[in-house]
Amino acid sequence: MENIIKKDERIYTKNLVPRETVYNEKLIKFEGMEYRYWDPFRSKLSAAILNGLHDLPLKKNSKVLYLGAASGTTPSHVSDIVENGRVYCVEFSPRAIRKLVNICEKRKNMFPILEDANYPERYAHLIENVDFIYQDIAQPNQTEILIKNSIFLKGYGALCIKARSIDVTLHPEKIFKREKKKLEEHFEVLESLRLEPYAKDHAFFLFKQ
Amino acid sequence: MENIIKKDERIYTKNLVPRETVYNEKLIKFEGMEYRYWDPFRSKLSAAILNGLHDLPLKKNSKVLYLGAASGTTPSHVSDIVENGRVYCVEFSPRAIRKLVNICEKRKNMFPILEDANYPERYAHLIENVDFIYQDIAQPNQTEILIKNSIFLKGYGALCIKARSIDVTLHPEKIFKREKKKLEEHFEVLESLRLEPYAKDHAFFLFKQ
Amino acid sequence: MKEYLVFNAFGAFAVKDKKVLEHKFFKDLKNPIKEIKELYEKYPDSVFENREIAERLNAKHEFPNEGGIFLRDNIDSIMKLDNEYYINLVKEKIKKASESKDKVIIQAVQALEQVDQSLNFFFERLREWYGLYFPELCDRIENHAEFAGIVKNEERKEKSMGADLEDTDIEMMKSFADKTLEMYNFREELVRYIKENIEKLTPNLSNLINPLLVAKLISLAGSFKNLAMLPASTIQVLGAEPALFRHLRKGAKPPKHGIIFQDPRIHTAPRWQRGKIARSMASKIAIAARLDFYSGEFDESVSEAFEIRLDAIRRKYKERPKKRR
Amino acid sequence: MKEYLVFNAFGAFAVKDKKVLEHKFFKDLKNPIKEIKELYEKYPDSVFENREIAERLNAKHEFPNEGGIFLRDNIDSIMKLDNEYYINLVKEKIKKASESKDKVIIQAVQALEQVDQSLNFFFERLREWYGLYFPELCDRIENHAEFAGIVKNEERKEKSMGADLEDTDIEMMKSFADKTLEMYNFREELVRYIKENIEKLTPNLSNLINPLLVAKLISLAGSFKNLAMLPASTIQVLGAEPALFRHLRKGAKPPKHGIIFQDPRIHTAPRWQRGKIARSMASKIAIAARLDFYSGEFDESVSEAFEIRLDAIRRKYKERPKKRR
Repeated sequence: MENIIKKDERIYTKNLVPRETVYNEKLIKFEGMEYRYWDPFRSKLSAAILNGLHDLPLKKNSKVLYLGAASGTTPSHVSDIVENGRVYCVEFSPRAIRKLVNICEKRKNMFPILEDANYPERYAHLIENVDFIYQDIAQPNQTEILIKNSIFLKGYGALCIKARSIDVTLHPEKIFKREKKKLEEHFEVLESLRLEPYAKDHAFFLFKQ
Repeated sequence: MENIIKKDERIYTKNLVPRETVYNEKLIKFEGMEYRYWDPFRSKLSAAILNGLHDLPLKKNSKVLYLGAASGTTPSHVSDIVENGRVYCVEFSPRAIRKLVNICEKRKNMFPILEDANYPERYAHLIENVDFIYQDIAQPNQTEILIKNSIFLKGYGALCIKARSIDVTLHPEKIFKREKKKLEEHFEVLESLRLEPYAKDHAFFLFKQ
Repeated sequence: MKEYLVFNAFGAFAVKDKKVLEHKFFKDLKNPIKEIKELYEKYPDSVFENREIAERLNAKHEFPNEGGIFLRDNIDSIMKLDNEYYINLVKEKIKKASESKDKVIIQAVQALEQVDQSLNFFFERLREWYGLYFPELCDRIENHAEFAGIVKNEERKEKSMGADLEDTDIEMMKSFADKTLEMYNFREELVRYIKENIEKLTPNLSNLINPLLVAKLISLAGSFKNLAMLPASTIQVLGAEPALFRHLRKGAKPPKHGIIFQDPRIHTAPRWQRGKIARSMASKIAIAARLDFYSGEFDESVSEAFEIRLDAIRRKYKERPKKRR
Repeated sequence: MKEYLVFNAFGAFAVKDKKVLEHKFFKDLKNPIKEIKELYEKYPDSVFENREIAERLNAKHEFPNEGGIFLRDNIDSIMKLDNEYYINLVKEKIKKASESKDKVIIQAVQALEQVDQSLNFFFERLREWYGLYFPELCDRIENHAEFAGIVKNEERKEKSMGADLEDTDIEMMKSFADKTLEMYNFREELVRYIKENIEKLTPNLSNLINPLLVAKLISLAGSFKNLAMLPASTIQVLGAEPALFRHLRKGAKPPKHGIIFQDPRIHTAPRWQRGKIARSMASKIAIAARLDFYSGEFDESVSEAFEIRLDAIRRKYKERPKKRR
């Protein structure tokens, strides 16, 4: 995994904007470079890596479509990783995106888009085809949203499922199975993980087109 | 029965105010006297007599307490019968009593009282003790109202029960039984009749103190 | 042996041991308390049958009691009863009841006027408010209640020029539409209630003009009695007070009609007939009001006479009068 | 082979057979339609990906289409992308969203004012109306909502001086009480909604004064933007227009405070401090409004500065000033 280091059971990403933090995370030096602590309780992608994700197919020049960018915590680490690539950050909430915009102003490889990921047509003209889609939108139809957006994908993707957002009445394991099945109709699912203890009743899938 | 005649299965009362009708009823001459047709479809007392009431203990000088006088149809016939007596007509509805008052203006033995028969105390000072109580108030507690008013009674009475006013959910026969039982706790019930075909689901009781 | 103080419609009686000790007939039958008091002062231990009077005099009370029973058993030997008093008593009670009835109706009419005014404001506000989200609907639906019903129940389905608002914004508009509609339904209920009651209270007036208009006239007059006492000329301009003041103070044209202008037989008539129709209607209203208030008897002929007069006016003044030079 | 007309944020491209036939970069990024139209006139058979533009130009539409896919596959070879445009686009959208937000809040505030006025009328009317039946209750219960709740739910139990009315009369009053209470509950809901939304929209203003007062100021100013542009002196008298006109026309005393007088720190202050407090509050409102409108960042110091100034005024002008002779 490029631009990621692991030390004492913790992971860090190489800071794209030295001396700047995004969410007051700790900065460390390693082999002359500055790294940002990647908090698994704040970022599900970090939790997935710590829980044993074998491969994260992000390279230094990857193009990423990030759906559900929220206030930008995880996207900032993705931005560290893809360094010379681009992260298109789609977020629908004007409130959440304010903070994201501030981060984008410092990170030139992050492109904020205030749109509803349910309607890819509305931002098709703002993005390019990408190597990786990351999706973390706490919506009942989140898997369907991912599938809709796969028209922009040539490569891999990750989906983070929150059981409670999809159906509070069903057992999480059942939901994960059902959503995985949906994924498998369109992609090849490479890895499936649970995110405990960092996030309760969350599943994480890595897939390939 | 004084002042009542029966001709061709019809009954008539001797008109106290000759040449005047009360409800456009037919007037006939009999042995030099004028009589008013007593319509059993308009008056339950007439229906009771036609249905075989053996005795109507009203005399030419009886004092009557009539509860539920309404617009005065039946009271006018009682007024014919008790000629030299008095009929105290208690009625609670200002609308119904307007017509009654017009009748009283011509029949000097009728005394209108605009009061609620539930509260005998309110008109105790307006009446005297009576030989007969007639009660026909379509209220769920009509038997109780009669019993309350029996403090004014020294003699006989009649109660006309409308099943639907007391309890629409019970079978009329059950209601009549129950109400008769209540009556028997205070009076001796002399006669019990049904008023079909003149009035549906009505019972008529003649009782003695 | 207890003493009892009982009374009937005509006098008060001190009774003891089945004998009348003393009695006082009422001088003013409408105001019997004087004689009752005098007798009570002489027999301060006596027990009353009537709770209301007993409470007023702070006296003992028992119902029924021996004194009352004695009196009710011996009326004939004490006095000759006359039903005229009873008839008058009932008539007065009816009048008093209908007097408070007109007060209740006046309150209802004034509530109706405030509800109407509020509904107007609310419906207009709802249009402007929801118009931010779905302006096309405002143009398409003219009826206020229908518009509110759509806001309450439907989603914006088509593409609209309106702003994309948050769900909570839309929810609030829907809630406002809902409350406004409930107020609107209450208004209908209130109108029905006023009409039914005014028809009972004023059969003749309600036969002549719309019962709701009768209710408004009574409200403007202050009471049913007041209306029955007003001259026709005042009834004609009742509710036109602002115009009347202008007339009196500044010599402007006198108003030809007040609230009775709301009757379609006036306001849909040609301009030159209106004054004549209003004058005739006002005079018939005055007659019907007196009839309703004083007798309560229904008399079709008042309304018929107006219709005949109306026909005559329409025929006689069919053409627009020529202006005088 | 179909022709496609696709565009991104920076230019329009006519694409056919995985080749760009022609392209036009936008001169004004905010207004790309000109170049798109020009290109479309040259390639009138081309298929658009964007539905909105396709409908506007009455053109063919297909999403996604080969042209779009080609463009999204080859951005890097066509141009250098810059995230600054994206950032501005988002900022503009946020501003536009918050602009329509203030419009929605203004409608809600005006609805609130009408609901408040109606409720006042309704509660007063209910008292007068029910007072015919049970006048003692009117004297005993002062709180309007409590009074209406009792009318709605309870029976008159004790002996009352009020008139004996028919059941239908009482039912109508109860129904009116019920509808009025529902409107009252809606009012509470509406206040909560306005407060929550105004706190989001104007964190600094809402920290300085009551959010409901912020909403009323915005409503009086006409928009959030207008409020942010008003000088403090105008904010101080906003809502006092009638008094201001009197001042300008007749030389009456100028008004010291408009609607901000509703802030208890002004209206509970001694008379001689009010003008000073109002002036200081208005100037802080002007600062907070600009902060909220232009940056949206929360800054505790505005409110703190006002509290310090307030303390100073209270200390310095503790005593009533002596009148000049």
